[in-house]
Amino acid sequence: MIDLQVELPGLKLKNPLMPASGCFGFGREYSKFYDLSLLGAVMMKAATGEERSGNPTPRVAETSSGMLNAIGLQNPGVAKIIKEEVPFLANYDTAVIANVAGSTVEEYEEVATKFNQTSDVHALELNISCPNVKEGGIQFGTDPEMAKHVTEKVKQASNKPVYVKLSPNVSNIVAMAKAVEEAGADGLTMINTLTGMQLHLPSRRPLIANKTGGLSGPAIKPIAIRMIYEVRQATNIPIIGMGGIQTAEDVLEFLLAGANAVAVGTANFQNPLILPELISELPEVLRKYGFSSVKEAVGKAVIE
Amino acid sequence: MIDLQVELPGLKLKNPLMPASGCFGFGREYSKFYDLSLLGAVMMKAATGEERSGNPTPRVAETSSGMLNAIGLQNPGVAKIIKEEVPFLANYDTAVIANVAGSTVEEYEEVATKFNQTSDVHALELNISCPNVKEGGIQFGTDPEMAKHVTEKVKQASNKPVYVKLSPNVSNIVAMAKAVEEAGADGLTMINTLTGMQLHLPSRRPLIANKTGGLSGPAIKPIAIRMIYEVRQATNIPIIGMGGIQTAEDVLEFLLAGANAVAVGTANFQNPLILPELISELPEVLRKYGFSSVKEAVGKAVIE
Amino acid sequence: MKNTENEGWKNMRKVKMKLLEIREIAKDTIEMKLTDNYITEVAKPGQFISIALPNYTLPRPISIANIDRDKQELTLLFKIMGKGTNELAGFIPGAEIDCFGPNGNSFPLMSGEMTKVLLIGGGIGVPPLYYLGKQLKKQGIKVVSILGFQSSENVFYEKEFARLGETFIVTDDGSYGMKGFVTDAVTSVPSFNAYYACGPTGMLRALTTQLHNKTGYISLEERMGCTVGACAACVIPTTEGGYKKICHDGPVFAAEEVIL
Amino acid sequence: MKNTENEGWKNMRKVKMKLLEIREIAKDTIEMKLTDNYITEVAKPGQFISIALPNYTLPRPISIANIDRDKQELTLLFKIMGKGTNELAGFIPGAEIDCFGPNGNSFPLMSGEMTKVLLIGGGIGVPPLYYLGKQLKKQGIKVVSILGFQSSENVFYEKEFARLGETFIVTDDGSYGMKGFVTDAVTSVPSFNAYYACGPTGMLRALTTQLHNKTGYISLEERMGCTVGACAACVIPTTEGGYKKICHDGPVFAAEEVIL
Ligand SMILES: Cc1cc2nc3c(=O)[nH]c(=O)nc-3n(C[C@H](O)[C@H](O)[C@H](O)COP(=O)(O)OP(=O)(O)OC[C@H]3O[C@@H](n4cnc5c(N)ncnc54)[C@H](O)[C@@H]3O)c2cc1C
Ligand SMILES: Cc1cc2nc3c(=O)[nH]c(=O)nc-3n(C[C@H](O)[C@H](O)[C@H](O)COP(=O)(O)OP(=O)(O)OC[C@H]3O[C@@H](n4cnc5c(N)ncnc54)[C@H](O)[C@@H]3O)c2cc1C
Ligand SMILES: Cc1cc2nc3c(=O)[nH]c(=O)nc-3n(C[C@H](O)[C@H](O)[C@H](O)COP(=O)(O)O)c2cc1C
Ligand SMILES: Cc1cc2nc3c(=O)[nH]c(=O)nc-3n(C[C@H](O)[C@H](O)[C@H](O)COP(=O)(O)O)c2cc1C
Ligand code: FES
Ligand code: FES
Repeated sequence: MIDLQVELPGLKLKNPLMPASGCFGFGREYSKFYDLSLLGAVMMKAATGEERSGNPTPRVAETSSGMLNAIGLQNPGVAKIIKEEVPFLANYDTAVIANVAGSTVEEYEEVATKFNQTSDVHALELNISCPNVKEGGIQFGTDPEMAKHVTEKVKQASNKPVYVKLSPNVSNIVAMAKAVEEAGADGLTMINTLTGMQLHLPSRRPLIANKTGGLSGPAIKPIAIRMIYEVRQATNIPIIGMGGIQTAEDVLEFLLAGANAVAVGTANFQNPLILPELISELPEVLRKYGFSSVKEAVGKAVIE
Repeated sequence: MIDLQVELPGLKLKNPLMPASGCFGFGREYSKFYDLSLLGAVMMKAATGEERSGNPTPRVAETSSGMLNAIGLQNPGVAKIIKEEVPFLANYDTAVIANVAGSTVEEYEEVATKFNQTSDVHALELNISCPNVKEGGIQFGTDPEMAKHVTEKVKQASNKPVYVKLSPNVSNIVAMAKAVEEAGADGLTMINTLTGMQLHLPSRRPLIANKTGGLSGPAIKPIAIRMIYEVRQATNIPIIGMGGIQTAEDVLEFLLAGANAVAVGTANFQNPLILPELISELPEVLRKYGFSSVKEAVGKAVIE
Repeated sequence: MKNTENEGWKNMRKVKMKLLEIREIAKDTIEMKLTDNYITEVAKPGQFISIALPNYTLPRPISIANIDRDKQELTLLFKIMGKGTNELAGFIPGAEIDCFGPNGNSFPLMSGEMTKVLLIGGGIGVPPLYYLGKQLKKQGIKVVSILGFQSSENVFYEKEFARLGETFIVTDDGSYGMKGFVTDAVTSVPSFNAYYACGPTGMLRALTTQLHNKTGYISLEERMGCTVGACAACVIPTTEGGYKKICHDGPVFAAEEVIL
Repeated sequence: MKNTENEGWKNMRKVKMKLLEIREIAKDTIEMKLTDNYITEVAKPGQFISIALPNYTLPRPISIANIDRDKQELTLLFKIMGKGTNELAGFIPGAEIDCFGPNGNSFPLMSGEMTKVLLIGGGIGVPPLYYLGKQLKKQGIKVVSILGFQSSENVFYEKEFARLGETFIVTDDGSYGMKGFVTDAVTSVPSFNAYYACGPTGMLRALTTQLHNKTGYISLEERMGCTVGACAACVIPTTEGGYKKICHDGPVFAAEEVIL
């Protein structure tokens, strides 16, 4: 028996697989395809203080082995999410991670404070890296001092474990990780999307109405693996890894690089059953490469 | 007649297409496939002060719509390049751009000084962004002050126009571009590769012996387009764009984003005739989207 | 009238469909017949399916153009627009295609309330109207169709629609049928209870303005990520304020419900 | 002896080859017959071709296993190792495959100097030796072959090599032929002028040590970028110091020339 369980701050996961924030809404749609209790956890779509309507359309574009998105944090606001979405997820036997977003430190604090009031949310994911909000979202994610500050404030505002989501659009990912570790982050989630752009030739305009969007999918996997590996060497807090995962072999690659658990985003779109499929395939892949549990594989890349 | 000519500092190009540095050696191999006089220019492989043997193998790995490389600046040294390679390229009616690399500012100056002595090199490409040399190569490319300093020194050491090659592994590409523009750079070439890693599951080791490598190919195209667009808005010097070009439509996309000319790297490997094919297809693509010359298309993205 | 009670997407499943026949029925326009025993059983007119092509990141949404339940046959009609549809057009009979669906809501049929309806399709917006028209006719409702195309070489399914009822073909350049736009032809249909339209946004905008005092349903398109309602890529602003998701709350909307 | 004068790669061209036949000749081992009028004309034993598969960034280097000049037929033998070879194995007769080559140098044939040679192949290193053996035999040179495989299910081309001369099959697990490694079998061949070997690096290292006082040529593999000598991905350190490019200066090297 291959042991898939993973224990992380605030999260007892039956397996290391979960949908990435923003790619799974609040679970309702994919619950038509399978029982969400199969999942290790669900990472909810970003929540802000008030309702947001997001960016104009088109909001997505396809790229080679990837996609761009600029949804722009469309969400009904934290209060409505707690009232209408969290109870839906509480019906399932899976951990719930709330993605906390905002334009100001105060807004982050407000959202975190609100989520603190429900026991059906098990951890917070601090989205300091969403590249699509003009009012400063990106700065939190690329300036270590600002990242530290917002992490400290959110830690104060909440008793829940805080996982900080790192942006890959930085010169030095290790500096970012260390800053938030120092600020008391309980864990890291990485990577968010890389900022990209695509032009539509007939109109000479960006394909994404917001001009730029975040690049996700298999195209960015080597960058995710590199960053997770670098951060694993330099910090001690757990990492939930993501960025281009498509196969159970990819999951193992993330574990070896140093991720304790993984999230799948873009791959849900092409295959709505990807998560249950990966969960059922992972034991065989672990066995094939000589592991008897997920825990055992974490950080086991041999690098001299 | 669609006009493909491009005039850039030191470079009168018959068309905007050239091979990217490191992907074309010094032209000898691809000269078996076609007449190099077809090319707008040739960007030579990186030159250092002395001969370098490069990194251990494997040096390349395939990724989704891309590849990683860590060649590690293997080259015969600037003197031998001037003696044996530049004269070979001088046989062809094409511009020659020398890629200047090094581990110290002095080495960059030395290489630039030597290339200054041959009239068969028409411009220098200052490779401050090669991510594969441990002795500082990457720092020059991610720290605006260091980039500025080395650019100034190389400008002093040489009469040839200097194009600085920017690394995409930075939080703020515009700051880098502005720093080297201030330092007197005549142009920019962008982007170099993004640092990535891939693990080989059976051995649990990195597929690239050097651990990490530079990610190139179509996977990175949206990042290249975004960075070129951002830099075009903020600087006035010309840009030679690169990163994932595979089709004549891609060439036009780079021109619209703000590139004055383009280079093709990785795509040579899958199709050794890619450059002549793109050169012959470009006029039709320009015509189709309403342009009568390359110049006319530069920076014509419509972005509000 | 709202269509939110109409939650066809609750039946979504991932399936493999087998390609039975493929042919070009007009310039760059492909008709595919596929077989599958699930979607042909549950899908309704106006729904679409998502096609997952190997080597692409995003699924391609394609409307259901017809279903033959007895034969478990589903028809898709699509135009070669880019890489994905080009690749799809190269599949050969026997190929298995990864799909999921049926996605989205469906056209409200309102049996009993109507005696005559107008179907208005523009270009590659025509396909979903065919299955709709068949269902309406089966219910004894009179169907009149106006189909607009760029040019004669683009015209398809004229005979099929003619079998459902009176059919007007309109081409932009007049090379076939009437010259002009579908909006011109609409004036020649004296009376009808409701209209159903699908086509380019410009056409739908003109139509809904022209027919603002009629009951109408329009089927919309937008670039999609998940195609199931999870990613909020494909939104459309509503007259009530806020956004609806085309893949999930649509693609069919009451004409007055959305802001085009 | 050096082989640098041997610049077969000067003839490289991009070509489309048409697949004639494809069959599995051993476990996960595919034989492909392709037709083309250029490469079959110029290629020599030991050279390889680069296969450009759609949707992959890098070409796949595959050795030329045989050429029938009259029929303009080229044979490749390859093992399904990963995504690319798996996809290639799914091609059907009639398919056109983008290739370029012939790449690299070739095995020196040294007619006149030799009367008997030993061919030593390990696993998927066997293919290039077949075309070589045929050419050597044609020149009246006696050919003895030692072919090593993991297990009986992996054995291929035994009959073909037997037609060239005495052939020993060795398997790691003894399930077919002799049990052991090719190095064990080498001791049973009393005398020969030279050996030619291709196989895993471990095997080549053992062999070149064992046969260090014999004239030997080995064909090497390495992960490649361009496959034409332009990118410096595929280097091997040489005994003289510095690196050589396997795709361009090799894949064939004199045994004493390179450091394995
Ligand atoms: C609900 C719905 C139903 C549709 N029904 C049909 C139909 O029955 N017949 C038909 O021919 N077409 C239909 N379309 C349009 C069809 O989805 C696109 O033409 C197709 O996705 C283009 O893919 P491509 O790979 O060829 O183009 P590319 O431009 O290479 O595609 C790149 C990306 O853009 C998306 N995209 C491109 N054009 C469109 C578009 N017009 N609408 C939405 N996404 C687009 C693709 O899905 C893909 O994600 C429908 C679209 C929607 C949203
Ligand atoms: C000169 C030369 C001749 C060869 N001749 C043959 C032959 O005749 N028959 C045969 O079965 N194999 C041969 N190989 C090995 C063959 O190229 C690889 O098995 C094949 O490229 C694997 O591709 P893949 O997509 O299936 O594997 P993947 O692992 O998916 O490939 C990923 C990348 O790694 C490269 N790669 C993987 N394994 C190897 C390898 N062993 N050597 C070099 N590159 C590799 C691929 O080319 C590709 O770039 C030869 C290799 C070289 C260098
Ligand atoms: C459509 C879309 C929406 C996303 N929205 C969010 C979000 O709201 N919050 C967040 O932290 N990350 C968001 N992301 C980033 C993903 O959670 C994930 O970090 C990234 O996509 C990389 O993983 P992938 O390659 O598996 O998609 C979004 C990604 C996509 C594709
Ligand atoms: C094998 C390889 C070697 C490279 N060597 C160099 C180099 O020596 N100097 C340099 O400035 N860039 C080098 N590059 C980067 C390319 O010049 C180019 O900037 C990058 O690959 C993006 O373009 P592409 O996607 O078209 O390959 C190399 C790239 C590859 C793939
Ligand atoms: S495409 Fe994801 S919500 Fe419609
Ligand atoms: S693979 Fe490029 S030099 Fe050999």
